[in-house]
Amino acid sequence: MIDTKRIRGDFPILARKENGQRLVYLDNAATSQKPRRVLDAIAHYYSEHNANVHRGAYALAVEATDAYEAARTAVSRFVNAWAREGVVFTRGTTEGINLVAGSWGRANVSRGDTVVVTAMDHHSNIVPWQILCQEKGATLRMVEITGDGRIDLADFGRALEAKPKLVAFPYVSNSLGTVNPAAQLTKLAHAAGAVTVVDGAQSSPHLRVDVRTIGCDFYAFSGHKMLAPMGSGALIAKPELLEAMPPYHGGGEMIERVWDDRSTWNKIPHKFEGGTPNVEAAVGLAVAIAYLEQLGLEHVAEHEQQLARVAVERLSQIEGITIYGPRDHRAGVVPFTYGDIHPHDLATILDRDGVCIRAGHHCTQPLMRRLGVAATARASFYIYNDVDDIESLVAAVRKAGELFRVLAS
Amino acid sequence: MIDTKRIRGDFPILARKENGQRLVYLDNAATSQKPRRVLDAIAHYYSEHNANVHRGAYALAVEATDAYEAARTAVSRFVNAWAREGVVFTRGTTEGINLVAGSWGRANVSRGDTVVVTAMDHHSNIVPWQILCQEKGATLRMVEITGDGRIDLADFGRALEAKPKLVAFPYVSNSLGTVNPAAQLTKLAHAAGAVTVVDGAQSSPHLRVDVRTIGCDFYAFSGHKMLAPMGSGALIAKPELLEAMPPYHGGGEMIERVWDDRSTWNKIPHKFEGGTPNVEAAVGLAVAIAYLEQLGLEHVAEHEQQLARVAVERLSQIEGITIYGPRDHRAGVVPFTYGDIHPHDLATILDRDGVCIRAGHHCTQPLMRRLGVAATARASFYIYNDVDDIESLVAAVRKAGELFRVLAS
Amino acid sequence: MTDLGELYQQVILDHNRSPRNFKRLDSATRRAEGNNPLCGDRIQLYVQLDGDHISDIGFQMPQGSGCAISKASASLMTEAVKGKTPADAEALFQAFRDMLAGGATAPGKLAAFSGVRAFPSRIKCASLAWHALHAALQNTGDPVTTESAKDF
Amino acid sequence: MTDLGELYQQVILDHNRSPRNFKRLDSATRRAEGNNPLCGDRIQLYVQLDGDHISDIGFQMPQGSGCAISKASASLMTEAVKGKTPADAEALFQAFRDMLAGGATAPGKLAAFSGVRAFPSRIKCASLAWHALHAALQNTGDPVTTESAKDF
Ligand SMILES: Cc1ncc(COP(=O)(O)O)c(C=O)c1O
Ligand SMILES: Cc1ncc(COP(=O)(O)O)c(C=O)c1O
Repeated sequence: MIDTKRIRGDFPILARKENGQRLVYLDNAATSQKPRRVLDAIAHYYSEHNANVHRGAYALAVEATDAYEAARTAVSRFVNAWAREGVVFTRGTTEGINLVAGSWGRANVSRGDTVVVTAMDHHSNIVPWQILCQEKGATLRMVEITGDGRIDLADFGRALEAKPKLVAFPYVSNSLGTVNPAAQLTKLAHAAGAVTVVDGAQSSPHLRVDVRTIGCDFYAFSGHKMLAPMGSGALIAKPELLEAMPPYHGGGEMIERVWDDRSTWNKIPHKFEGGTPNVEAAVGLAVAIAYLEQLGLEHVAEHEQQLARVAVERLSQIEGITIYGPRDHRAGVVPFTYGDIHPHDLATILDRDGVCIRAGHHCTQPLMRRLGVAATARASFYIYNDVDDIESLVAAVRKAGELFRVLAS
Repeated sequence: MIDTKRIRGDFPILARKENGQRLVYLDNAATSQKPRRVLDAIAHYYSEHNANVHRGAYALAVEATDAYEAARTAVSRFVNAWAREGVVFTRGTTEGINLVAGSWGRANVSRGDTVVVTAMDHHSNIVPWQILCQEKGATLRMVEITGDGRIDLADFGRALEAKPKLVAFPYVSNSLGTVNPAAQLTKLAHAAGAVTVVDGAQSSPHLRVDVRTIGCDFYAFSGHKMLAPMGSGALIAKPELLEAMPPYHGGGEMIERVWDDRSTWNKIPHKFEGGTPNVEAAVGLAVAIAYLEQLGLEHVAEHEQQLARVAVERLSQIEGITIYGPRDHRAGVVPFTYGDIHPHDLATILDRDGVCIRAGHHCTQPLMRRLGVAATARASFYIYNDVDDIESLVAAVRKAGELFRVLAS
Repeated sequence: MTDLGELYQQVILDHNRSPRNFKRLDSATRRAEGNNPLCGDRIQLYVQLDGDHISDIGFQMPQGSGCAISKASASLMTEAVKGKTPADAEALFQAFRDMLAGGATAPGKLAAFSGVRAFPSRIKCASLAWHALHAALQNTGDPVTTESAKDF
Repeated sequence: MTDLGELYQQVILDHNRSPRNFKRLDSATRRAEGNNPLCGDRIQLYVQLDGDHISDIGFQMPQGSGCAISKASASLMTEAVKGKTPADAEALFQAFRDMLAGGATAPGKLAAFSGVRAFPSRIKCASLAWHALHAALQNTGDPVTTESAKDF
């Protein structure tokens, strides 16, 4: 099980105060905090092994290259990638999805084609497809959600009737916490002849992911949401798709030979890693993965689901609170509104008690329109959160209610 | 002046041994080492202020946003940008140039147009333009270099006769050390109606850059070559150009409103910063800039030129050494070959004495073809290098000569 | 709790509950839209200019949009500028900005927003309506957003 | 200096200076090109298969391309496989790889490359020619590069 007390000791920032209060960090869906081990790994890398990779004949450069490629192996194992050549390091989920849209999409989507996304997707898994479809004269079809915040399977089926070229969806919704049936959706999309892109930004940090079991074609995630440094992340792809795709960023590392007017490309994954790679990010990601693996992703998922259950239960006891998202199949994300108090005001008031939550559209405006709200407040949990944090959250929410009522009446 | 002894104490990695010898790191054109102050800033950011930026209502998020935006101001001042909205954070030079090619280029270059680069450009300032020209049916024109390793101004003039849409060139060559007359080239290109892209990867670390004095339209540089973390860098652009350009990466942060089928864009520079930004990188870059400003970029440039002069002089005394690049207007980059010893062998042998140099094509294959070599050895200097380092270099090169001669005869 | 009390002063909570001039103005001679892309809040502003003064003014915010600060600020802004000349309104905006930037207190009820200074993340909420007013008076027609890198 | 001496053994320096079978083979029945994109080194390999054995073999490297390790390795490889069947040649390649990976010493003069083990950055130099041979025998026609994430 998860020993939050011990874990909290690993995170230097949790010792800090927020407005004089114990820091109750509940914005983990936005970004996670970093354990000392990751910070030490960054410092150690720069103090012992830093060099540009892949081209140096000296020992330092070999060490940096080894560290970088070892991180690739770690990521490959972490998600059970098809092959380690199918792991492309990126800055994060957004870049991974844009890479697929810009390379695979531009090469394969044409006028009259359809691309499918869902109404619960994050802007990062919508806007790249909008841009692609506008450029190509293709149609973007947005699958509706059910009243309780799941992908509407009937509408998903209808969307597949257009034989889309590509289907994109989130494994876990950052706004609702919904855990989607990724393997089932992928199977249906494949049966319709589509290539599938799974947005893993909210799944990789929180549950055991196996891309081969999902069976998708592309899977993108961000390191910064899973204890790793900002600027880390990866796109996982079937190698044969990467082989056939045109490059994305032109530059150093990704070429085989450069003529004056044309070039040939390096092998995958290097073909997609133009420019000096962020070795620090890869090294930090590998350490973060090791940290999570040591806890066990199954335990991480269970811990967060448990916290979400408690939070839903306790918040529901407050009159005027509305909670969004499904009752079960929910990850550690709890979105809510409280009477007519605007979420932004709620976040400000909670912050005074050291409770950090997010208020807004959470980069899911299409979803907000369907929920009929301009914004929600969102508490999202991670390995260092405990039931005390939920008590602080609930107490601060009650205070906000009092403040608005007491002073306003 | 530059006090290398004191500076060396700021760089933890310089205390390490390379194969039992004092580490003589002479591969600074590939990437620089990091001072403790930058490593401390990274650790401090994650231990005190880490949060996702631009959308949080709580204090931590405000601090992270402030740190990120303060770094933008620091970069803006560092290069004398047209406006701080004209500073787009990128992973590095390669991404910056690809952003211009993918956004400005796709929107403005058409069939029959010409794009001009130079034969001394890095692959990162060639391949993106090759890809663009191939996609658009445009012509890529490569300006020749003179015998002593400068841009051939006569050929540059001829290239401008085609009224190119865009002219790209490096401020400083990473393979030759040539410092190009950037302001003059820009003026000529503008007179021909072209937009100009200056590759600043090798200028920002080493000399005082003022983009307004250069007068170019776009300027890209990498943080990792100037003491900052990997994954840091910026594209500097005239705001009115950025305003008119389509976005690059779709996703969070860069939108204003997202409809089901289309979106409107956030203000610049945010329009070009899709996805969670790398706050750590920006914070580290700002600290690196402060470190360099404290030394004074003029002193940095002088120090490196001095080292280059000494290195050229000392290496020239060895029979069989050929040095490439111009005699003057040279930055701290010294490329050479030694008889028929392959540079790769040279680098291996030098490494055994703790001397780290680069051997290869330095991502400039078109230039290598013109020099008539497959590869060169390259020593490149930075603020922590001193004359002792050059003595180690020269001694190791002599040893290599002996090894190959003695054992081979 | 004292600084929260200074942020959510009685007058602000009151105008949040019952915003004044909360109406569409079909006779408006100037219109502007304001956006705060950070939280998705939006305002529609309607200004009727008669000769050299603002004879009427109204605003709307889409359902559920508009936090207490932005709604109260819009409401108090409309009260403050009604009957004023554009130049006087702009001067008030300047005074309001100065206050948010840490300067002197703005005149009249606008002083209620001095507590916002202690909440940097809320400054854009307080200034949203004023930016829309400025845009309407300049008659640029472009929607304005508070997400500018340089000002608030 | 001892490990440098083990890397640059006399036989390697000798084959670097005077590479054997350093020739274009117009009668070649199989050809392959090898690339080391890390350093830009390239090799052209020509193989003449007669019945079930390699009756002749030659290689070329563009002017200035080919470090001592890659050139000597190509030279010694051609000597080692001439007259052999493709299967025997592939077995030698396997033995050579095993040695570079830290296993048993490869037979004959190929043992001279055991010192490469201590120089990870040079392993791809030593294996370049062998990869080209493998490609020629497989007759894939594709240029091979050593820049594979998975093997050397
Ligand atoms: C002149 C020049 N341009 C561009 C680059 C590419 O920079 P980066 O790899 O940091 O994107 C480099 C360095 O690798 C360089 O030296
Ligand atoms: C579901 C989802 N997809 C995509 C993203 C984008 O990730 P990033 O900003 O790290 O690129 C996020 C987080 O911001 C997310 O929650």
